[in-house]
Amino acid sequence: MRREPTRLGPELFRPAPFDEAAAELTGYARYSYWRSTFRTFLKSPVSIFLLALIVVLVAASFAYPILSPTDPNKVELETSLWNAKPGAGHPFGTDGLGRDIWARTWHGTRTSMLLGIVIAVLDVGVGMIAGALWGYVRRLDRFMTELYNVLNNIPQTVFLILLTYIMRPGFWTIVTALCSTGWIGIARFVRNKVITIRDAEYNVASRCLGTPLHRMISRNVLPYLVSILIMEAALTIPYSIGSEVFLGFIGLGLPIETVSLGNLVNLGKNNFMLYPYQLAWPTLVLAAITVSFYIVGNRFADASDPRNHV
Amino acid sequence: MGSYILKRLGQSLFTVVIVVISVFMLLRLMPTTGYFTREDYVNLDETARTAYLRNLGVLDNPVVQFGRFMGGLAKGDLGRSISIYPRTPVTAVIAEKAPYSIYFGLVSIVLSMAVGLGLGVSMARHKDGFADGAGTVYVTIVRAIPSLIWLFLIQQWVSGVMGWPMVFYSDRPVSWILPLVSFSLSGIAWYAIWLRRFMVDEENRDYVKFATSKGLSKKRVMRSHVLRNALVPLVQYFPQQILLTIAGSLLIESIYSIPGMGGLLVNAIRQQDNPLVQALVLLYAVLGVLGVFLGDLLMVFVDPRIKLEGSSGKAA
Amino acid sequence: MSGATKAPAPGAAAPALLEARDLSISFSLRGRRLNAVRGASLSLRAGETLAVVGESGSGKSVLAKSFLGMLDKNGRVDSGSILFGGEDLARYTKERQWLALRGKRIAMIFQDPMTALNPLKTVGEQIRESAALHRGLDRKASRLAVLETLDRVGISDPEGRYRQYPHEFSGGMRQRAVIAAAVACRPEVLICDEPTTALDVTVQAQILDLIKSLQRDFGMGVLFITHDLGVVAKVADRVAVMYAGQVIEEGLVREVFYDPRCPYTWALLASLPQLGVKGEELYSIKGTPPSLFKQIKGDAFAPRNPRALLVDYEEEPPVFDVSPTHRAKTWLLDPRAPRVEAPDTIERLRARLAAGSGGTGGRP
Amino acid sequence: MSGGDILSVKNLCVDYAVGRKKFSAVRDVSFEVRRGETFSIVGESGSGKTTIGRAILRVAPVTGGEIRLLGERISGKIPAERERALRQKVQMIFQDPMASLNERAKIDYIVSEGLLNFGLFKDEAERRAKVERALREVGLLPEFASRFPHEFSGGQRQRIGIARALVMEPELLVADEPISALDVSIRAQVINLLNRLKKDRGLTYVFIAHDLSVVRFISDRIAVIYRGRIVELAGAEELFAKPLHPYTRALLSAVPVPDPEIESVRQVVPYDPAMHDYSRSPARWIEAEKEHFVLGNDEELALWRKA
Repeated sequence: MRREPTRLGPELFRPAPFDEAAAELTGYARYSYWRSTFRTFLKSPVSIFLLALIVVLVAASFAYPILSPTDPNKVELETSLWNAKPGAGHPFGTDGLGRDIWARTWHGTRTSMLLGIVIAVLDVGVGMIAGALWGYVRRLDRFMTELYNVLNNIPQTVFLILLTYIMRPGFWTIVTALCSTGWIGIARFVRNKVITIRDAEYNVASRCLGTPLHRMISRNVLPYLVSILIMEAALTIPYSIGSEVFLGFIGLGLPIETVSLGNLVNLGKNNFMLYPYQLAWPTLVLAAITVSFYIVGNRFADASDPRNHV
Repeated sequence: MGSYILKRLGQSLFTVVIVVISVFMLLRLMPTTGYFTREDYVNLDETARTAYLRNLGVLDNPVVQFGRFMGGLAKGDLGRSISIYPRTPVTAVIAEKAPYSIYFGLVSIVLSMAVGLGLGVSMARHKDGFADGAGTVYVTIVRAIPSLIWLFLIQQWVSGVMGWPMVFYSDRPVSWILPLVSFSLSGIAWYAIWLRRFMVDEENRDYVKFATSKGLSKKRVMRSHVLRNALVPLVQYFPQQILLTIAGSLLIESIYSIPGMGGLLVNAIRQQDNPLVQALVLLYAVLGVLGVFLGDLLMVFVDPRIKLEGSSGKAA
Repeated sequence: MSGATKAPAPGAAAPALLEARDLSISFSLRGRRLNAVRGASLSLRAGETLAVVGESGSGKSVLAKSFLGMLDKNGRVDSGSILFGGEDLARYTKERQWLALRGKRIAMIFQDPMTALNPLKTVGEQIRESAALHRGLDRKASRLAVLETLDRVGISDPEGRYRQYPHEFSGGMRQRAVIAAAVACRPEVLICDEPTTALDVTVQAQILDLIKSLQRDFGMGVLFITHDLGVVAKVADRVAVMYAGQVIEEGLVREVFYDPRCPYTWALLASLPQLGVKGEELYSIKGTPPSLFKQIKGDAFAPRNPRALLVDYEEEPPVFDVSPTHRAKTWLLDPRAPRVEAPDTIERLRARLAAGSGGTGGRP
Repeated sequence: MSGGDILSVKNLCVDYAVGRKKFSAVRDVSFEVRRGETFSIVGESGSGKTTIGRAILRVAPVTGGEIRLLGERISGKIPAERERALRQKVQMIFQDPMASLNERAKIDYIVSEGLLNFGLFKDEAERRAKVERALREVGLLPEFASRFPHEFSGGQRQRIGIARALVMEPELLVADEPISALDVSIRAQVINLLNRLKKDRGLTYVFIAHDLSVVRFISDRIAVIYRGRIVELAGAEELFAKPLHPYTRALLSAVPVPDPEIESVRQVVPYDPAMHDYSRSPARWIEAEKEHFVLGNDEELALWRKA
């Protein structure tokens, strides 16, 4: 030993009082799943920054159209005001008809965000319910599995094109087309998760205690799915926004008169050689949104994995 | 094993039948304008249009139409194009376009696999290192930003900087470079990110620790255990990836005016050429189903565990 | 009873084959340090089986992994040494250095045979891998060596089994295959990390017999990690008891079972239902092991020990030699310590020693 | 059925479908459990012992035979009222303390789950008091109620699991390998706790285990199960003193004893099920000694008795 034991007086060699409760406390560590998830998530400055960026962009895209009187569709009759460079009055410049790109960008962002959020909520909501039923109700399994096989076998893009081609172009067309395939993937995921949870020992314990189904789902299953669903929602948003851009390009997007990021990008693209800023600004905002959601979704998925907690 | 393959084959056929029926039914909902060339539509009056449609058979009972459609399908007849290549059989149009898509697809598959799998391996080997970071940035950009945007920017900038033509000319090889690179970029990201994920998953397994304890070098453990096992779940998706890649990319073929199937579909949609859209959608869907089927089939050979499961009917 | 010693010298019978001296290992977990092993010392001699006993979190598996340089990425050896073949393994920095040892001179068997084998490679191929690597055999020769090893570990029809995949093996057979892969190169040291915990008792007995007979034949030193004292009694020549990252008692199996000196060892033995009297309360240890994230003052077991002395809360006890082959880390062996009665069970066990054929380190 | 039986299992069969194949987990199992005793079922993994426990609690499907609790049938279709009574009278303790607690719920909810299900409290204060009492009874601090399972060690978690069952004030506890996943130093805590509860509350246990040494310490009677069939049933000491069935003997011989002296001379006896020849004289459930049953035919029994 490093230290001479003689330093210790004989008075120490007496029985010590024993406290049973203290013995119970020796091993304990404070832990809460959600606290750890958020602590892990917020540890990275990149995550905080991107999350803040999302909040700012969402707030701006919803606040701007309310606060500003500028009409994104107002056409200038004066040709000198067409294709104006960014400057005072028009921070992002104007397009070929003199429409203010700054205003159009925020209106477009709002449309695209709304699209993304609506699709994410529908996908995740329907997917969650369908997945929970699929996992719990054994009789549904066969039918749902076949449905999944059929839908999963067809490339999503093809499905998207077919549906948007048949229906009239519009916001709800895109929502319908994207959701009609999007939900089943989530449902499948939820179903697999539900099946493993369903047979987990703590669920058997609940069944032994006579816990009713609704409480089993709300207390035993859903809390385990929340993090996955948040992640799915976060990743569905950039995908939906991207799909709108793609559909706009092949001519199946939102009507031209609707201001959306997809339409702005497709319009800006046509004049890119002469007026690059008409593409640049909407694109930057668009990329900021999709990249932020993508990274935040992935980081959240990492943070919510209990293996990454202490 | 044989019974498993038969069962999967049956499933795929079932899916194809469902797909054919749905595509057919859905396309009955298409705007009937899609059956006219533009000048015809303008020139004809309402009764003439109806007569024309009746003549085409579009107004018949759907069941009759479906029978006729299936009859045609059996003979390899998918109808005739209307607005883009008036009165040309759809099959002939596709046959003319297919080689371009297949050529670009094949080359890009080789490129994406070589680069993507290599990138994935080095990302997994040097997890949290430079390669991993750089790879992640690349993958994030490619996957998060809508592909139209970066495809367009590459076309504009790189062709400007390098002085290459902005569109495809079949007789100028230098104009093939950008489409090929574009074709491969998202493939590379796909292979890299999934291989990395599967490899990282495998690395934490007990058998890897045991292999290490046997004295195998990290390199060898990575190659003969981790990489090998990580490729197995990926292999399942190879056939579908390959088939859909050689079927052409809608965006790239359109942007670079490559006369392939992807660009054809975009044009067909823009010009509302119903028979062409119908045929192409059907083709893509069938390729998708075929890809999944081949993927499952491949798994039987790659994963020895499947055979047993398959025989007890658990594989689905 | 001798006083505190400076160097861990567990008996002079034979030179140590593998020895850990004052080894400390820690892991960084989200900015905190977990001191998994805190100055542990033990030694393994050629041809013997040393059982390392301890509960989960006592650091026994971590210790074993450090002998093969297989700590997880966030773990490191902070201090101390691992002596093997005249070298200090704790100083190894390069993978190449470890490759000369792993599987060739020191091999390891893992707990769960269901996951230790690569599911996508044939069993034979996985054993051949190490045989070919370390013994420099060509394909044909290494295959023959594998067939021979398979036969030796009790797998019938080696030819047919060679070509099969792990999922075609039962749990016991898989563990035999794992053992075959580990001993294929005749290592000097075989580390067994709870090799039978995942198996049924009847299979467990067979596997333990197999390990024992392989050890006899190959003259290996076996480091056997387990929490099951029944298994220890069956396989061990000597025992090292671990608690909270330290070896608190080490000695011949008879010494530790029949004349344990540390309160934790007492408690461990006394709490076994096999040694209890039916209808009476079992001796039980209160509470749970300490968190190794925190600095531990004094004796780590003190808060759970009703017989603890005041000094146990103040100062970590030194190691005392009980006999040339028996060491214990407890203040109770200090000359100043009062006489503390062991639980009844321990007294019964001691009586057994007195009545029995007589071990080496009897009571003074 | 004697008056002292709390539970009786008759010709119980449980089949599972694996793919298209049928797998019999439990075949034709019968036994009675007397009030106040610890009845143990011992077998290896896959022997069906866990399934029997789960069938009693209606969480495994019963394909044949019946189970009665205090004379009333509790297997198959039963009225909701009886199911409710069953949930209160019979509770279960699980093997893996890491898996048997809902990680996302606080201890307070976990322990009071059964109370909530059946509204077994007047007001919030009573519920809290019940939770607190249950926690104290298993040697835990009441303040633990506001924490999550993750913060506890295996032994503490197992005691939380016991508290969750106790709060229902059951008469019969089915304990499915309650200590096999615990550390050695923790096992005694749980064994003592179970024994104390038995004494204080007059609880009856169906104790499912693979470890004969633990079973011997706590059981009154033991049933040995092999591949879904009970092969031998006897009083605990009787079984250890005079094991008849070769499987019981193999099992007894295989369990290592924590005593090096005994271990150095002990021989492991192998068991091969192919040794039975029931083609001429099929196996019966024979009472070989008083209260000591074994599965075999007369010929075999004579042989086993001699050995």
